[in-house]
Parts: sequence; C-alpha cells; structure tokens
Amino acid sequence: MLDLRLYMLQRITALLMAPLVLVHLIIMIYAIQGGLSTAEILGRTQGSLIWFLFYGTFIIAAAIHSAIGLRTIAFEWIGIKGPLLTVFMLAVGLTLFLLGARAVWAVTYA
Amino acid sequence: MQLTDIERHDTDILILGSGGAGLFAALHAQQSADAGTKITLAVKGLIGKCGCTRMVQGGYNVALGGGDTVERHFMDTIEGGKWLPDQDMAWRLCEQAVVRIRELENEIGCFFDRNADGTLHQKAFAGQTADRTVHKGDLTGIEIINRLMEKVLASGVEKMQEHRAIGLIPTADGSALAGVLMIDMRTGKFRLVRAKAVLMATGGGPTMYKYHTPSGDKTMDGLAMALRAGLPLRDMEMVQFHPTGLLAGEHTRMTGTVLEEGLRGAGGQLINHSGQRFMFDYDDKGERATRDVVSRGIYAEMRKNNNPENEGVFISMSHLGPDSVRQKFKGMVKRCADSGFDLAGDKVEVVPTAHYFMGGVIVDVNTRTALEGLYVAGEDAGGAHGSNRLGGNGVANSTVYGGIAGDTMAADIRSIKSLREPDNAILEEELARAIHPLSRKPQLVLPLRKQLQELMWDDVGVIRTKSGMQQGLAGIKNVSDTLMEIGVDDSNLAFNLTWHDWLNLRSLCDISEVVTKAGLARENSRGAHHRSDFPDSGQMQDSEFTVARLEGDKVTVNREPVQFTLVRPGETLLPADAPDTLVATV
Amino acid sequence: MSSNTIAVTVHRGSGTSKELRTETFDVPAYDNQTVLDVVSWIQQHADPTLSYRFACRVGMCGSCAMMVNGVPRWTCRTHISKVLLDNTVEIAPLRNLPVIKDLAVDMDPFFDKWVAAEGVHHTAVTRDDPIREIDTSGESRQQADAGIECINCSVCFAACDTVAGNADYLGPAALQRAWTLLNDTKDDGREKILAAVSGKGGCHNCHSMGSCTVYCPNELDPMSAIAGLKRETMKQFFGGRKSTATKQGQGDA
Amino acid sequence: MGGYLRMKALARSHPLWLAYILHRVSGLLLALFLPVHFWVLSMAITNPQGLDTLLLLTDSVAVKLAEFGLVFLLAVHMFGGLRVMALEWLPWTGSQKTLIALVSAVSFFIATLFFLRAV
Ligand SMILES: Cc1cc2nc3c(=O)[nH]c(=O)nc-3n(C[C@H](O)[C@H](O)[C@H](O)COP(=O)(O)OP(=O)(O)OC[C@H]3O[C@@H](n4cnc5c(N)ncnc54)[C@H](O)[C@@H]3O)c2cc1C
Ligand code: HEM
Ligand code: SF4
Ligand code: F3S
Ligand code: FES
Repeated sequence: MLDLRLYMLQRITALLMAPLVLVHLIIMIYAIQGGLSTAEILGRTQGSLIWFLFYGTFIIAAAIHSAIGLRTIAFEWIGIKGPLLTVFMLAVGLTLFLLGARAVWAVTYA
Repeated sequence: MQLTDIERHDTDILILGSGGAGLFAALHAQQSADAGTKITLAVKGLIGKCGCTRMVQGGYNVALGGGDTVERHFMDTIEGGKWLPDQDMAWRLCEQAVVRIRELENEIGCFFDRNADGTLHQKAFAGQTADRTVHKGDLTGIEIINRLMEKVLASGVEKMQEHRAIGLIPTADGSALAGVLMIDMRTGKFRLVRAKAVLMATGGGPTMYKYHTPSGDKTMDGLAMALRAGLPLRDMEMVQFHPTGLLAGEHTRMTGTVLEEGLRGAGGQLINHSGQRFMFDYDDKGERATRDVVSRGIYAEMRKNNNPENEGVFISMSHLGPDSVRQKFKGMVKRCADSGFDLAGDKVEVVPTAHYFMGGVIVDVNTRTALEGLYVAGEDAGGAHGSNRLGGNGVANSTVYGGIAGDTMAADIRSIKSLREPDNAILEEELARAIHPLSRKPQLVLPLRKQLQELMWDDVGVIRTKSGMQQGLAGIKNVSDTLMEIGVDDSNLAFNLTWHDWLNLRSLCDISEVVTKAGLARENSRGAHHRSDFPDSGQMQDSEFTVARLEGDKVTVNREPVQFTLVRPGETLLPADAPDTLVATV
Repeated sequence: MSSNTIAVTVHRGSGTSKELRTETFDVPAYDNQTVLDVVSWIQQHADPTLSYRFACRVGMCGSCAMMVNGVPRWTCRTHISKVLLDNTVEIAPLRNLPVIKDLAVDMDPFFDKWVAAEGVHHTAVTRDDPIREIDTSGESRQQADAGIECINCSVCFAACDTVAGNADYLGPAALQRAWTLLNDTKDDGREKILAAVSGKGGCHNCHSMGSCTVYCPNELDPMSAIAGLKRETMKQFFGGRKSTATKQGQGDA
Repeated sequence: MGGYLRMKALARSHPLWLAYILHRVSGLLLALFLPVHFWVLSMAITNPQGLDTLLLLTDSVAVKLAEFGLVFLLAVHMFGGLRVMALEWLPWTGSQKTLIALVSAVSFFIATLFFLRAV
C-alpha cells in the first residue's frame, strides 16, 4: 500500500531527523547529568530561533514520518484500508504535529 | 452420475497440456487467429508447472551456422533414429528449430548461455556431429517454460488448471472431434469442453516403468484417449531409457530421477557391485557411449548380479576431485545431498530409467491427425524421432510443433462455422469409465501400480525377448483386470488424488499393452528397442515402422514401410566433402 | 531415527469450509525419505482423500511447497531427517495463498502478481531478426543472472510477513523477476516495469525483513533485488537517469 | 496451539527479521510515546509548576526508565532506520547478510550505551 511517494517522504524525513535526533540525544545525556528542571530546559531554549527551527523541523518531520509509519502498521496488522487509512494517517500526522508544535512553542517563544 | 451432471463449456481452440507444445500452441494460436477467437488452455497441473519440458536439462538442438547446417542436424536425427523417422517431420523439426530459437530468444525473452564473444553457446550432446545444443546451464527447460508461461499467463488465454482430459468425444457420425470430457480436479466435477479445434499435447510419458524420469502428472492419458478414439499410433515399442537414474529405494519419489548425462561426459565411472568398472566390456567408448548402449550395459550388469539387495550399479565421480565435482556439478551435487547422497565424494547408486516415449499419434507435418478437429504435437506425436530421440531434439520438437499446431488450428477454424455436437453414447461411455471405481469397494491402488511397473521393467524393459513380452502381456492383463475390481473412496471427489491414481493406472495399462504388442511385432533391434532374441537391426532399406490401433476392443499392430522421402539409407544430404563431425574430439 | 515411525501432523480442510483441522498419522520411517514421500505415503496407504500437489519431484517445477514445521519448503527436496523434531513433523499448506484442499493451495494470486509486476519479457525484436550478441561480463547481465533461476515456487512469498499483512503487495518473487528484466539488456520495458513496481503494491512495501532470501531453496536473493528496484525507482523519482536510451549499446550488434 | 507457536517462532528466527521487528516495535512505541513527551513539555507554558513536579519525579526510577526508554527507543529506531536505508540504497554484494547483522548488532550496542549512560 506504500507507493513511491510515501516511501520517499518517509525516507527523506528520516534522513532529516537523524542528525537532529543525534544532537538532541547528546544534549539530553549531557543535560541530565545533574537532573532536569524546567528552568534548565527553558534557559537553554527560550527565545532561541535556532532551537525553534531545530525542534520545529523535527516535529514536522516526525509527524510526517510516523504518520506514514503508523499507516503501514495499521494496514498490515489491523487491516484498515481505503479512505479510512488515509484519514487515519492524516489524523495521526495532524495530532502529532499539533502536540509537537505546542511543545516547541512552549519551550521557545511562549 | 449422469450426462446431465456434466457441465458444458464452449471455446474455439482448446489446448491440452502446458509443456513446450501446449504453451507454444497457445501463443501462436493467439497470434494467428482472428480477433475474438476464444482460446482455452486446459492442463492436468498448474500452467507451466507440470510436464517434462520444464525438466529439460541439457538443452535445445538447433543448427545455427558456424559450419553446422539444417541438413547436418537432419542427418544426425535420421541416423540417430536408425532410419525410422518420418523424414518430412524430422526435416521440418530441424528447419523450424532455427526460427523457434530466434523466437524464444527475441520474442519470449529466454536467457541462454553465451560465448565470450556474446554469441549463443552451443555444445554437443552424444550422437551429434556439431556443437548444436543451446542451453541455459543445465536448467534449460526451466528457463524456456518460465518465459513461455509468463507470456501465456499475460496473454488472456482462458485457463483451466487442474483439469484432466479423460476422453475425446467425436460427433455422432464419427467424422470429427466435437469436444473433450474433463474432470475439474479441484472439485471432482465433470466438464465437457466443445471446441472447433483441439490440440492434444499431453506429453506421453513412459511412467509405467519401475524407474522413470518424467513428472508425476504424465501417465500416457493422451495416447490412451487417442487409442480409444480409434487413431493409429506409431513406433509404440520405442521407449528411451536414460542410463543413470537415481536409485534411492522404492519408498521415495526421488528414485528414477535423472543424474545428468554430463557426469559421464566429464569422466564419471560406472562401477558394479563387485567394485569393477564394466562399460568397456560393452563398448569402446566406455561410459561415454550413447544412452541406449550404456543403458543396456548397466541392465546386463544388473541381471548378472542376482542379489536383490544390490540392484543397481554405481556412478563414481570422486576420482575427479570432490571439490571440482562440487563446483562443476553444483546442482546435481546439491540434489543428491538433499536426498542423502554424496555425489562429489562417494559413489551413488544408479539404474537405467524410462525417459522419453518416441511413439505417438500419427500426424502430418502440420500436426493434423486422421480425426478432423484433433491435432497432436510434442511427445504425444510419433514420427519425428523414429527409434531414438537425440538429446536436445525433444524440446525442439515440442516447441516447433506446438507453434505449428497453433498456427494451423487458427487457420483451420476460419472455415468452421459452428461447434460440433458430441456423440452422447461415447460421452456416456467415457463418463462410465471414469466413475467405474467409485462404486466399488475402496482398496489401495499403489500396489497395483508397482506391480505394473515391476513387470514392465522386467519383461518389456531395456532388453526384451518374445517370451518375456508374452509374459508381460499376461501380467498387464492381470493388473488391468484387477484394477477394474478396485474401488476408490468417493466420499470427497475434490482434489482426490487416489481417484486420479486409478485413472493414471488405467491409461498406463492400456498403453503398456500397446507397447508390448508393438515390441512383439518388431522382430529386430533398432535404437531404443533391443531384443536379445533378434539382436540384428535388419536392413535399413527395408525399414518398417509399427502402427497400432484399437479395433473393436483389440489392439492390433501392423507394420508399414518407411518412406525415404528425402534421403535413402546409405545416402546423405551433406555435400561430399563434408567432414564426418564438426565436434572437436577431446 | 530412534523409532521406526514418524508422527506426522497434517493440516486438513478447504479454504471455504470451516472444517479446518489437524490429523496425525503414524508413518513408517525409511531411508532416503523426503517430506513429499511422507505426505504421499499417507495418501497412498492411510487416507486416500488427502490432497497435495507435486509434479517433477526434483526441485524444478516449484509446485510441491508446503509449510513444514512452520517453514516454507520444497517438500520433494527436503529430507525428512532434516525437519524431524522428536520424531514428529507438522505439515500445513503454503502460507499466504488460498487453500484449495488440505495441502494444495491456489497459486493464481502469486502468478497474477507476477504478471502485474510486469514479469513478462518486453519484446523489442521479432523472430525475423538475428540473435543479438550479449556481453555476459557486464554488470547488468550479472544482476539479471542472479535471479534468473527462480522456479516460482512461492516459498519466499509464503515466508514474507508483508505479503501476509498486505494483500496488494506483489511479493518477493514477482519483484525479483521485475528486477531481472530491468537488468536484462534484451528487455524493452523499463518504463512499464518501473511504473508497475512503484505502484501501491510495489517494491516500496518491502521492509527488508529478508525471510525471502533466507528461505529461498534456490539460494536466490529477492531482498537485494527489491532493494535494487528501490534504488532505480528513487533515481527516477529524482529525475536522474531518464528512462530510455540507457540500455542500448550492449544488445545491438 | 503450542506447536503452532513453535512453528511460527522457527520461521522467523533470523537476524534480518529480528531487526525488522525491533525497528517496527520501536517505531510504534515512539509514535505512541512522543505525544506524551510533547504534552509534558508543553506544560512549560500552561503549568510550569506541574512540569517541575513532573521533572522532579524523573528521579523516581519508574519515570526515569520511561523517559530514558524514549531515548533508548529513539536510538534503536534511528540506527535501525539508517541500517534499512543503507541496506536498500547501497548496492551490497555477497556477504551482506552477515554485514547487516553486524551493523544491527553495533547499532544496538551503541543504543544500549546511550541507555546505560543515561541511567
Ligand atoms: C528429466 C528430463 C530431462 C529432459 N532433458 C531434455 C533435454 O535436455 N533436451 C531435450 O530436447 N529434451 C529433454 N527431455 C525431453 C523433453 O522434456 C520432452 O521431449 C518435451 O518437453 C515434451 O514436451 P511436451 O510439450 O510434449 O510435453 P510436456 O512438457 O511433458 O507437457 C505435457 C503437458 O500435458 C499435461 N497433461 C498430461 N496429461 C494430461 C491430461 N490428461 N489432461 C490435460 N493435461 C495433461 C501435463 O500436465 C503437461 O502440462 C527431458 C525430459 C525429462 C523428463
Ligand atoms: C531519527 C531518525 C529516524 C530514522 C532514521 C527513521 C527511519 C525509519 C525508516 C527507514 C522507516 C521505514 C522502515 C520500513 O519501511 O521497514 C521507519 C519507520 C517508522 N518510523 Fe522511523 N525513523 C526515525 C525516527 C522516527 C521517529 C521519531 C518516530 C516516531 C515518532 C518514528 C516512527 C516510525 C514508525 C511508526 C515507523 C513504521 C515502522 C514500520 O513500518 O515497520 N521514526 N523509520
Ligand atoms: S525466489 Fe526462490 S523461493 Fe521465491 S519463488 Fe523463486 S525460487 Fe522460489
Ligand atoms: S521477506 Fe518480504 S518484506 Fe521484503 S525482504 Fe523479503 S519481500
Ligand atoms: S515436485 Fe517439483 S519442485 Fe517439488
């Protein structure tokens, strides 16, 4: 059920996320050495355009990527098909995007 | 079960069998026929996945220049067949093979082995005077059939898979064929398919022998049907044995399957149970002699050895270096290993094994038979090979004549306005014949099949005698009569293999009788037919072929002189200065 | 073998009936016995109504495949000793195909997909043209050669979980055939093939789980063939190598 | 039924399939877990105190495990994904199976390292 376009979209977003995830992971490991706190997180990210773009890109990519991924799983394992499958995919993508966007906004500009 | 239980189905062209002949016929019929012609392919197994063309290893004979000519191919075929072939058929075979190979290569897309310079690689099978055999490794048949099968599957031809033809049904006046009665094996229901033209390409298959190579679906159904329809069958005594079939015991279907010819060519040795190499006692060429000679050598050696525990002889390759054998014969080594034998390092027990049936329905060079509306091609048709088929001529024959049949049927049906009405009396007879076992007490069919195979091997096998064959005839009758008493559990006829085992054995009994009677009628030794009571080949000029037919309920065999339409014994079509052979001697 | 019989559990029934069940038979053990021989013994001696399919009996026709202890195999080429677990073996119809009856499946969906993947030679020339010279040392010929010996037995098709979950998926054998043709310098169907394998049942559905390659009895490698298709379709996606004109040169002479 | 399960297990016990299922499960869990993660973060605006209490909780083993499970999953999934793309896009020859198995082993190793360092 996966055609070339969805496939490419999933791969491109994956490639995009890979460096972002790496950086994020390294920072997290570095950061958690002394335990996490709101202030610490916000101190780093608040008002930073770089971090906004960084996490912004990530959540867009993640929303697309995992929407396609869950679509595949829903099709193969649960048997959802046809228009419902597309609706499912879009819903997953949108939910992830909105939740993510809210979080990014929260830690950067809010 | 009554006539009204038979489902009816109509088509324009009906093809029985999906070997080289059947598939080519389907393609050619489609290319040649008027638009809208309905073509149906009915086959006992799955399309392209049954029959022997798929099992072709060595390759495809065709003269493609480089010194080789159609004339040379033809002369090899005639001499290989010991002057018994129908010369017009043999000629057409050699000539059309050239077209067919281009078709296979260019249109069907076969992937044949090449020389370093990019041209087709050709090698020489035993009995050939030129490097002529086109191949794809030693899996040539898989390549040819896979490619053909794809084309046919994509062509929109109507598929009737796992449909077994059981009877040719003529019109009431007997002047033409009306249709074919079949069993839809998946449901167990009967189906009558009417057609303007029917090609029978069910591929013969001498599986009435204890050791045999053909695929399990081949049980002489076609020839048995043709016999009942009153058609004349020629060369029915001619059963080709391959010298080296695997001997793995009677409990495995692996027994009888071919260990390839190339093993002997590469220097494999045949060794008897006392550890002796024996082939040089029979022929100067030793293991490299032709199939019939080696088969007889092994058979004689087996007869000498009276211990039933040690039945066959051994093929030994290890002196060539196990690693090199493993590398050169990868497929064979793996196949042996899968059944528990070490071909590379140890010796493997072998026996001669019934391989190919030269006999068949008498046809003209356009595959037409004596019965209007019935066409026959491939191994079911007699004539092209005479008393012996050259390695590589089998698949050439089926593909050439299959294609011709397709074209001929497409042309012939143009003048046929409507389908013919079947003779209900014969339909009823054929139906009764098929359901005969269903009303009897179920018993095992297998022991009876073994009994037939055993006696055919012993009495009508590699080396024959009058008394042996007479004994064989009595044995066949016994098996045949017993079979009529044996019933089959009819609780579920869907995919009921035991019912089909019964029907298989029915066909095999009928044709075994013909083989034996034809063998008795030929009082000399030619090609595949060897009689120790008549070891002489007879004068080539006076060559006769046997013609068997059913008269009333009796099989009669006559002999007819071979017509030397193109070349007479002692003569050749080759120029006077042509060398005897173009094959470089090693 | 410790005892001289084998306990063989066979899955019975037909796709439509709800009477799917298992039955266990005690089959005498012999030397040189394949799984097909065991199945045949049951039909020939114990239950004449048992249905299964075979033809060539030597690994050439690809019509005898079944699930043997959960693994798809050619039964004619599998020695029984290789699959026995405590003298028992469980035999079921090939996975991912509709069951006709007992151990015989309907292989049509497999072949329909073969054709749908454009697994049919695309003709450029006719029987009236000469046979072309082909450079066998070339990369593409080697690629084509790698998958040419597929006997369409459907073992890989049965092994693949993606096929199980995704009814549209063309499956490993069909895609491998498409890849072979794409590399065959004689084939003229590049556009069609790439379109066919980029569709909704195409190569992009494959998750590279590799069961096809692991279980192919012919030691072929459909997984890598499918990866090849993914690469080619991607090149096409980025507008890189524009179809046509790529395959000349080698064939014509 | 036990036999059936045993059969299924047999058919799939090879490295490529295990890599596939690992990738799929990690992807699935990520997709399920990420929204939670986002929700937690967005508390930064709506309810900073709440976030702090929550972050304090990260000291408790259970929450720590959950948070770091995310890190772990991300690492596993990412390396698994890079593995898939390498497998598909780089024309592997010959002994690719072992190579790929090796790559997955190494990626798993790195992922575990992350995990251990985190905890
Ligand atoms: C192991 C082996 C190796 C061989 N190697 C070579 C070689 O190297 N070179 C060579 O030239 N020849 C070789 N031959 C011979 C060659 O295979 C045959 O000559 C040729 O393929 C016969 O083709 P065919 O189309 O007539 O029959 P087949 O290919 O046998 O096809 C017969 C078809 O008819 C079907 N059928 C049978 N009965 C019925 C029925 N009642 N109703 C409907 N359908 C039915 C079968 O299922 C099958 O589809 C070999 C044969 C064998 C067995
Ligand atoms: C960090 C970099 C990432 C990479 C390199 C990556 C890579 C991939 C790849 C290549 C696939 C396709 C697998 C296949 O078709 O078999 C995939 C599938 C998937 N990914 Fe990711 N991914 C990443 C991040 C994520 C994230 C953050 C999520 C979740 C939010 C996610 C969720 C999924 C899901 C649910 C699938 C479907 C799994 C399947 O089809 O088996 N991925 N990923
Ligand atoms: S790739 Fe292998 S397993 Fe798959 S159909 Fe071909 S031969 Fe069978
Ligand atoms: S098993 Fe299936 S998922 Fe792909 S690698 Fe083979 S086709
Ligand atoms: S019977 Fe032909 S492959 Fe097994």
